[in-house]
Amino acid sequence: MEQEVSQQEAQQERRVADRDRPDVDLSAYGRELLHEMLWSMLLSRRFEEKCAEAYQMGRIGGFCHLYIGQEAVAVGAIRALRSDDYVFTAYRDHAQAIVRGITPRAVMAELFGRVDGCSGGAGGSMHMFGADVNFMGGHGIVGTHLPLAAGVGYAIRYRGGDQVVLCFFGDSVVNGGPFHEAFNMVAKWGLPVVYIVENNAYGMGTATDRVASVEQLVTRGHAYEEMHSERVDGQDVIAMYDAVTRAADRARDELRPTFLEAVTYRYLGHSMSDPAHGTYRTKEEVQRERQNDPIATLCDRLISQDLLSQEEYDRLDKAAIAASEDAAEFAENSPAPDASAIYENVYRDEYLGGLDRRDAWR
Amino acid sequence: MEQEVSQQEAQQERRVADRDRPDVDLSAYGRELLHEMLWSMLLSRRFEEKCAEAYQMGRIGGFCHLYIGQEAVAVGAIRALRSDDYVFTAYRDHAQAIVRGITPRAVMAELFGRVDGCSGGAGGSMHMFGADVNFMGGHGIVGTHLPLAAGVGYAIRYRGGDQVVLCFFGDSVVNGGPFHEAFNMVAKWGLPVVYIVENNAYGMGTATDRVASVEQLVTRGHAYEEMHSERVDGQDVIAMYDAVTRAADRARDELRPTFLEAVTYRYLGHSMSDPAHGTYRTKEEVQRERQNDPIATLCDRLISQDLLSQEEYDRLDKAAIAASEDAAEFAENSPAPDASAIYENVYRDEYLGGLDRRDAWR
Amino acid sequence: MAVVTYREALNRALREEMERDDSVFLIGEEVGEYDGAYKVSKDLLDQFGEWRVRDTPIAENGFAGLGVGAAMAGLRPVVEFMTWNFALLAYDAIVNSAAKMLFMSGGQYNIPIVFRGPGGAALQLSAQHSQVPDPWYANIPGLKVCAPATPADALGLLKSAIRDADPVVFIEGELLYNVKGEVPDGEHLVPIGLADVKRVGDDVTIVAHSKMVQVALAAAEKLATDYEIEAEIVDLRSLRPLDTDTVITSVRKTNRAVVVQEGWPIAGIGAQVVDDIQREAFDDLDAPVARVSGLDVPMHYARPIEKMIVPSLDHVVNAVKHVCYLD
Amino acid sequence: MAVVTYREALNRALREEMERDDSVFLIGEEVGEYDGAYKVSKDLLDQFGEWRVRDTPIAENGFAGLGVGAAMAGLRPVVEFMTWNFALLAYDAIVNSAAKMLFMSGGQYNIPIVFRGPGGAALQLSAQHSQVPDPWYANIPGLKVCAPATPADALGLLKSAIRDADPVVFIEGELLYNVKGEVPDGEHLVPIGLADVKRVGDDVTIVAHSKMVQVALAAAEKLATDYEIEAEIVDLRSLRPLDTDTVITSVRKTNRAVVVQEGWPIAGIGAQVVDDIQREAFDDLDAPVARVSGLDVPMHYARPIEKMIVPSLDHVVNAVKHVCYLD
Ligand SMILES: Cc1ncc(C[n+]2csc(CCOP(=O)(O)OP(=O)(O)O)c2C)c(N)n1
Ligand SMILES: Cc1ncc(C[n+]2csc(CCOP(=O)(O)OP(=O)(O)O)c2C)c(N)n1
Ligand SMILES: [Mg+2]
Ligand SMILES: [Mg+2]
Repeated sequence: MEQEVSQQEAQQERRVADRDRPDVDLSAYGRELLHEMLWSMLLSRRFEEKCAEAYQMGRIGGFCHLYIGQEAVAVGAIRALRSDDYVFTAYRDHAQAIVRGITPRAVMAELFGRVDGCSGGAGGSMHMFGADVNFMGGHGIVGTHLPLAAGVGYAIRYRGGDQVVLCFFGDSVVNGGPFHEAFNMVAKWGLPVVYIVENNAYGMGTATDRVASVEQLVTRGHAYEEMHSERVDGQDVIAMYDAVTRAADRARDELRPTFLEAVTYRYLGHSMSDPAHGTYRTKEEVQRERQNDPIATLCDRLISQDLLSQEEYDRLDKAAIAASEDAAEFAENSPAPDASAIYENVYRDEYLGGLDRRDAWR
Repeated sequence: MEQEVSQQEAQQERRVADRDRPDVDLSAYGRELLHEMLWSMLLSRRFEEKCAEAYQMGRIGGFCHLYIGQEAVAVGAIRALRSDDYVFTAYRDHAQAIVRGITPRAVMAELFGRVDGCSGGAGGSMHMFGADVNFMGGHGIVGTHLPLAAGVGYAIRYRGGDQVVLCFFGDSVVNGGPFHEAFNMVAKWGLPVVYIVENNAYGMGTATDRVASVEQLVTRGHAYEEMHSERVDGQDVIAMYDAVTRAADRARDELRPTFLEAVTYRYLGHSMSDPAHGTYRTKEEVQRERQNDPIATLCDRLISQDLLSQEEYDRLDKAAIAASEDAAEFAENSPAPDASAIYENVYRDEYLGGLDRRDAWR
Repeated sequence: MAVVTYREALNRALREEMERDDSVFLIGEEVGEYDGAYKVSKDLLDQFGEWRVRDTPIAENGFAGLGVGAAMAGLRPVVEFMTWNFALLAYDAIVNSAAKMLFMSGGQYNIPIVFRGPGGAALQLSAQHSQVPDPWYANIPGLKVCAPATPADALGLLKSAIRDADPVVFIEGELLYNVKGEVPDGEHLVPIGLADVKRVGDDVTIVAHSKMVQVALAAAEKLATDYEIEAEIVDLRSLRPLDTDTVITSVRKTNRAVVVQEGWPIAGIGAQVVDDIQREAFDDLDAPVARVSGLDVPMHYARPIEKMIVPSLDHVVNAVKHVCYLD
Repeated sequence: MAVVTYREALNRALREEMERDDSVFLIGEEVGEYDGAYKVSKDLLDQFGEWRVRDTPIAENGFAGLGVGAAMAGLRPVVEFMTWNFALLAYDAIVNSAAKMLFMSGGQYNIPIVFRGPGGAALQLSAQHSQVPDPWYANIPGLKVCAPATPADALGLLKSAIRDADPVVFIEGELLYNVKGEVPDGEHLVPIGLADVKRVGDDVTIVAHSKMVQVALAAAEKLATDYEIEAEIVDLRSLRPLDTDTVITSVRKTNRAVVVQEGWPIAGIGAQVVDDIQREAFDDLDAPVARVSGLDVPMHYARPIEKMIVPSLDHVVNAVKHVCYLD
């Protein structure tokens, strides 16, 4: 066990040492975008703090996976997209949904299982969908949305469009078959997909390097020659933004897919029923990683470069808290679905004979 | 279409150009082993020519995939093993079975669906098994025997043994999930497995490079750092023997798995119902590849180095033909299974209530 | 009325729908250059080009999932599995992604996709290559499941499946591809979820689908000749939805039923048909419903054993005699 | 007799068998350091070390296949799926490799493996995480399938499954892990394929398994109190082999049957039980057999809707009233 702890420490060293955040001048990005990104991260953070509270109060059921600590990945990446691009992610999807443009109200109502939820209350935490902003879910079976993202890429090329598909997934995905099958097809057919592995160091209670036969996950990309592979500091929203901007251009202009490894960290437990630290990682490790907080870091950089004032920050933060409160209140007041929801979306087309023949006597 | 043909030609160039057969002195291998390997290749070839005949005469049913042209891969590899090692392969399995030590009679009887078949006539062409020589089949679903081979590797380490598992598979396997999942586990846990992809340029009617996003399949191995990956001339039985000898040592001594790409070629159609050439490859291509015949090449080298006489060769060849005839005659005279075979091997342990309750009235 | 093979009917369905709607495309192993392992997609690559007729790597879960994604983006993929035996690798993509997307997205993403390929035993393909997948998919809400027995139904159902807004599992008979039959000349659509009475009779109802309809038809001739029993044959055509009305109407008339399915007995589709009959026509039954299924074992390679495992004309005849108390 | 939870009973079964036979090992996601997602493997890593309690990557098809290979080499793997929903990715390894190996090798390689994990709906896990896999495996010859309802049966069946020479699919109830019950102190084995009468009664037979046994037991109390109906409850325990004898014996006595299953209706395991009853006890039935199943839809997230989808005490009561002509 001792040996394992020191192994984990070595891993952490590597993760942090790899980070490279030059003190570049951020003014070129423009205040608006920078504040936008800060706002999105803050909103995501505050929103999920509210989720945790609502979960404790029994308002949210089922599994509930929070994204706290990883906000820079979603925000940097999604902000680099066009509005007609597509976004896929796994079950840890609240932040992605909000950053992509689903309202906090609709996401919270979904978490509460109410009719105003972005999936009508049918999906819950793991299955956020937003067709109007091309937010393609919210998928629960590890790795299986990667081929789906490839399919949207296929549709784009099929129609000669120039959109891009962004697909987030967790580190454990790189050890599974769907990852490999999707990567091969995307690489071979030149599909405009940007895959981002969010290496948050753990798949549930399993340290990434306990189950992956590579030191750096980006190595996996080298098995697909037509694909560009790159490692990014996932705690640096600017680095994420840059990498995805380049990747999206590559996809649009050269029809060349990209694989990004975003090195990040999850502060809380795997889901709300899992403690933040305990059997598989130490409190110290979590504390150390928290010092590299993506929001605090951006905030510090912006303030030091005179791109943000403390007052502006406070205002944004208050607004984020208010938006989260508002979302929860909205969700609370949204009605639960009634029995008509049961058979509503099983099929879109006619289903001859009806679904409920065998249950009629109930 | 023209473009595709020239693409294929380029591929062939590459395949052949990669071959590197230095005119090394073979005497170090000893006449016995060299003749053994020549014999095994000849036996395999003649045996399968007999299979083709028997198939045409309706003696063999179902799918029947012949190995003609690829013999050096199986022979070189399997001869490098110890008798307590394990061998897995796919549905193109007659040669592997025979080379590993199942008698031609038992393999032919299996093809004829008779009780003396090595799988009691239940498996047929695709499912040869030989527990007494650790021949683990004969698997029909592309790629799915790779995890099985990993499992035997796991069992070896579990028990602290020093055997090795050899696992053959086709080029199309490298694009599928089971390949990736097996490689990751084998690499991560240091399982003593030697994986050999037989790159015979086609998966059915699909040229390898039409569906794999890498030029050389060996590249795929680089995604698994703990694994040794190497490309071998699969038409050179000596090169195969050497590579697998090294790989087996590596597995036994260093617990390090190996991935070998054996570059080879299938002369006949994918199965007996598929013509040798036609829609997906030209007659010329097949003829060109036939000039690089593994048996003829070894024969020439041995004769030129005075390690074999023409008479010896003729004697071996005649014996191979005779053994194949004998196998067919044996199979012909072996009885078909009777109705008792139906329920015999569904379970080994008791099955309470019996399997046939619902069919009893038949 | 032209007489064509089941294979040609499927090919025609694909061509007509691809001509009609350019969002329809075909992907799968060997569907392009090779014209399909069973030649169902003959000449389609030449006509439609590689983006609409796409040869895939051997990655069933991957390309099935790719189809689901393309459907989310509004295309209408037809995903060919070389046989349904290989689709076990894609079970997740079909059941967890295709079948649930509309529901779990609250109605936002319907999946207009067809998964198709041959099922059932062919000739001596042994254990891994002879399976009947019917119940594995019929069990799943969110899917529709078709299993046509004739060229006309193959044509009409495949066209309906391609036009359907929801995922359809389309199970062809591996031994039916060469079967010939009359097919209407013009546009021909068969609605998903309607059974078809393939033979009219008063004495017993035989319920079947796919290849077993052909077996039942042959058995009915023998029953008429040798035993003066006139069997009514209900071809289910769709396994989900199941057209229970047509089955019940027939059983109410004949008062006896035999349910024939090629697949394994336990929790097979035939068990569901029996459940429906006993629930809705209990008082009309003069005998318990009999089932004829493939034997409850993996498929054997040897031809004589294979023949004993797959339901045959004689088995159906025996079952009918049994429910008529003639055995 | 100790009173323990279903979870503890499973843990005890694993420990006892691993102590007894050093060829038994456990693999799966989070089974080691994390003690299992549902803590079924608590403390086993410490006791047995990492080769016998192996945390795997998320690669269900891969590690299930690895288990099959290890079994070919003579080990006795217990493969944990975190839930059966994820095993859809491993359907091929279970059905095409594990179930067929003995048969297609002509009896040379038996596969003594257990695939286990929780099935069924838990609380608001929605469409992809709430499925009942029973019929997908019960359909497959070569497999055995267990679904225990009580801690004692969980203990005794898992021990039997581990000792069995053939592949066993072991479906635990995700909502049963905390259920408590008496468990014998010494060696306790329950044979695979024997049903158990969990409550004796003369008026109606309720056939159920897994979580639905608990629902049926509660319904039986209400039926006795409110309607003076004494229900006999047959807990199938194994879904393959099905203990049809015990079911028929009970129905012959009560003349009425209700079959309860959590999963989807079409071609569910309940359909098979109905088929068996009508075939073997047709003349004993005073009413058609009724089934209570989960509704034929993907699982909804919202708690009130989820409650309507999963079979409840009231549904069972209504079904019993129905077959007693009291509705
Ligand atoms: C195929 C499959 N296996 C197992 C699970 C259970 N599970 C859900 S999340 C998870 C860990 C995933 O970790 P990772 O991919 O690193 O993503 P993260 O949770 O860190 O975002 C597991 C094992 C699942 N949902 N799907
Ligand atoms: C999963 C799966 N998909 C499809 C098939 C049908 N099939 C059998 S062999 C084959 C081609 C395999 O090619 P390759 O791996 O290169 O091996 P080779 O036949 O050249 O030895 C295909 C598509 C199968 N058996 N399994
Ligand atoms: Mg992770
Ligand atoms: Mg090949």
